Amino acid sequence: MATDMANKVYKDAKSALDGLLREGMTIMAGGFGLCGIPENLIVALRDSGVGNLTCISNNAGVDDAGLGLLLVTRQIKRMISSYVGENKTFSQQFLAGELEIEFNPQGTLAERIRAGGAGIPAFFTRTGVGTKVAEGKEVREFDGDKFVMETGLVAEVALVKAWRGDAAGNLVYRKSARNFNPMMATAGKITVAEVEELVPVGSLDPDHIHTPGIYVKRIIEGPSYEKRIEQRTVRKA
Amino acid sequence: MATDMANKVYKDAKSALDGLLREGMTIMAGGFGLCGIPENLIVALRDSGVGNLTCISNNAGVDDAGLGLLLVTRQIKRMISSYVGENKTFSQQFLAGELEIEFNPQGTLAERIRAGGAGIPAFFTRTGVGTKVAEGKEVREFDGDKFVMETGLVAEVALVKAWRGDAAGNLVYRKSARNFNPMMATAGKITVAEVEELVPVGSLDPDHIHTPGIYVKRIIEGPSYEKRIEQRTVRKA
Amino acid sequence: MPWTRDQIAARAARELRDGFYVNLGIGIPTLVSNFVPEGMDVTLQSENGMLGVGPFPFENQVDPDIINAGKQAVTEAKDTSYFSSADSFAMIRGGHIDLSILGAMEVSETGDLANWMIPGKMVKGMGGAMDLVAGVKRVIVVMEHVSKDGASKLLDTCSLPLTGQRVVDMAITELGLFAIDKKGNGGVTLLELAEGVTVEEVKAKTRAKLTIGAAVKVA
Amino acid sequence: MPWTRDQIAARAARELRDGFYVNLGIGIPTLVSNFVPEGMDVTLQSENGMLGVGPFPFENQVDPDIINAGKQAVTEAKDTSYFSSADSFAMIRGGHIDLSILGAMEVSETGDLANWMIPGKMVKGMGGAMDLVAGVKRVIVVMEHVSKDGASKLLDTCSLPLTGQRVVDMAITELGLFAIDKKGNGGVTLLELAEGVTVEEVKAKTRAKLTIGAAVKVA
Repeated sequence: MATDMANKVYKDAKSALDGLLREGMTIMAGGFGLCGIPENLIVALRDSGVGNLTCISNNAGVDDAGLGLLLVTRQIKRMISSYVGENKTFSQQFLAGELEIEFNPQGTLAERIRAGGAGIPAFFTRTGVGTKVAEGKEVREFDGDKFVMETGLVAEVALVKAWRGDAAGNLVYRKSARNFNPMMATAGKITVAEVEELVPVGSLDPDHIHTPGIYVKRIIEGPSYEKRIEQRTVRKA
Repeated sequence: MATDMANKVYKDAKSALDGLLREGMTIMAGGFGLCGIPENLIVALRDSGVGNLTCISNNAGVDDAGLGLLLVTRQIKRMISSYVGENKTFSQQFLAGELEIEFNPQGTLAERIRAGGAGIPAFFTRTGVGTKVAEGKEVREFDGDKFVMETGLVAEVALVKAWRGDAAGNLVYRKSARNFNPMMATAGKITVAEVEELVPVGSLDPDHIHTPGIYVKRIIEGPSYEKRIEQRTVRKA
Repeated sequence: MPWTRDQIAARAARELRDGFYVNLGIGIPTLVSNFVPEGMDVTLQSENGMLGVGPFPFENQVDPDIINAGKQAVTEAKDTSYFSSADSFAMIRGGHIDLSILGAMEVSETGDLANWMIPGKMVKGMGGAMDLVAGVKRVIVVMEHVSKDGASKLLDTCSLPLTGQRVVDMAITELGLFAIDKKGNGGVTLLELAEGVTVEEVKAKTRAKLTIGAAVKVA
Repeated sequence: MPWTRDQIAARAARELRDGFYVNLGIGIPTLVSNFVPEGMDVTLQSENGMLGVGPFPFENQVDPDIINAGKQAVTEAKDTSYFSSADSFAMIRGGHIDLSILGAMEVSETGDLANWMIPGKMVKGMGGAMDLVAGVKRVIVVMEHVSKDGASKLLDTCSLPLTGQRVVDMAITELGLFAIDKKGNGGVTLLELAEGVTVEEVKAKTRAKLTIGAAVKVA
């Protein structure tokens, strides 16, 4: 696959996924709740109709947004997540036995993805010791404390969302929309990024780039962003 | 120890180390070669006269700069580094049996420090499998490949250097002077930072901060920086 | 009168110290931020990747890219920084957060905590709770003393699947404040009693090895 | 005439591909950047924490905060980014770099590499070499074929302590270009011969299981 700069930019989400999808594959999708999710790429993934997916994502979206869109169409077979409480479709399919879920503590999930991208097959964490999470896993003592061994996670395709990006694949995230996107960008065999604004190469300050271009194989500028807020908590003026 | 903002700012390197030093302690010092080293804090450490130190630093400075200053005064008993080739004092003391050295592959050293700061007591890496580095360490197969187990590293005090910082301890590094500083900032029980410019709280863009203030307990603005270049490689105009 | 939710939060806020970095869970814990003493410097962390969390925004300040771990719109503090969730949990797991205040379904006398699943019911997931209780220096639980069906939530042993083992240092309920011996043989010590609540009521509603602290007046 | 250092570097440069991310070691490997074909997009990585390394600076461009892993002053490319050394080696260890070109003291027919220590001599440390050879997708060694005392550096087994086991894919020396079977039973295949060098000379100077590639004209 060509990875030179000119070829990283695709015209839309559909073309950016072209040739990458297959039944039963594993896909990572960035975002925390609906914040920082790859909105346009998820819609294109839904429209592709590819099914039996394993999705690695902290949450499962809501019924009509985010990965929830793929639940409605029953394209997801299995989720690896930390919290899926916002999604009713999820509950229904799970209780009907149509959907598998592997819950990971959020920090363990984040670190597993970071490890996957960093060539670390396994690491030890104190999170989950003495709980269901540690069942069937190696538990080992270091300096008198117990730690559970967790493994790295990778995906065939990672879908991430950034604020700004350039044709070299450099990405800058905005505020708390960063969340899981940077690690997932490193853990996809192929990482596809969507950005709110595609800027000329050279206009991003090298000290401000959060994801170096090496991790991004394809990039699009999304035509629009809903950026829905799940809990619109406001103060009275 | 008070960690509120006002109390994080110290007037100079000497006062910033006051009460933190003791014989035989373990200290991390940021920098790669002479790039991004905590120049002023190292001088203050030298002037303190504290000895029998274990120093974790990628390099050992040169004879008259960086950690080399502490070698000349024989304050260092042991180094954990990846490359010390630039320092003649080091060679002499090592060959005379006066100095211990534990060599780590550079990436393993970087990751061990990151792990130490992140509460990860051990991780697996393919670096060093089949070499002296793996001797005496657990080697395990994952997916048919061999990996060696390495442990996290922490220090009683970490000395780091950034470009800009604020009274809350937020740090921004400049260009390749970032190197080992961010991980070391997380792996010191007490982290002391020096910056070229102390800026007002609120003037650093929250998306550009490399080290969140939580990691920095004390901060000073260095009076001056030599920033010596080891290999002044230039092109003819 | 047992403590109200606000009184529980206010009491928890008295455990804050100047310079603390604190992570607050959803529900009563969130209320704690309303009771930070004037002039005290407390920095809130949100595990999705934000240090320096400000109050809810005014309507014209709402920014969909600024949310806390409860997916609520929030604002920035004066010294805010953002980072990835991996870096956020490195901060949590690495022991850099001074205090976590969170809710619970059950707490045991050895500090075991259960707050994420009820077998047979739909499980939403543990989110960041397991990482927080395992990594943060001190854990305070704020909760109602008994469940809706009247069962004590302060127990000798948790009946629900655990979030963490030997992790809770203190519990604050509408009846009072309890220190928990998470390192030794276990045991719950009543240190403060809510105004108008009797030791007998606490004893009746607690299913754990209970000691009455010396400073508590036995009515 | 055996290849010069520049010719070795130029030959190594022909292994570059459009879009490659490459890490170059010190010495002959550094010269490879002078031979990147016009119009080819190759991005250089420096393991201290820089992606997009430009050429040496002009005198008025020297910036002490912009150095490569050889501690040499360098410049930025148009798409440069900086990151910590932990993130840099995550990039390397995670298999994201396409190619590493580096020097060697010894290379074995199974791809073992020794380039960091000579027992009994002062050891400077391995720096990032072990991480690079273990993590990068493809490793090319450029080196002199024999040592100063005339011993072959292309061997059946390395005599020096290893930098990595079964890591080298190709070796380029002044005598020619050699593919190395690092995955199977081992063996070195001469694929290209430097102008004027004979197969006999290669055979005489190589202490490894050597095959002469079909395309090599036996003079």
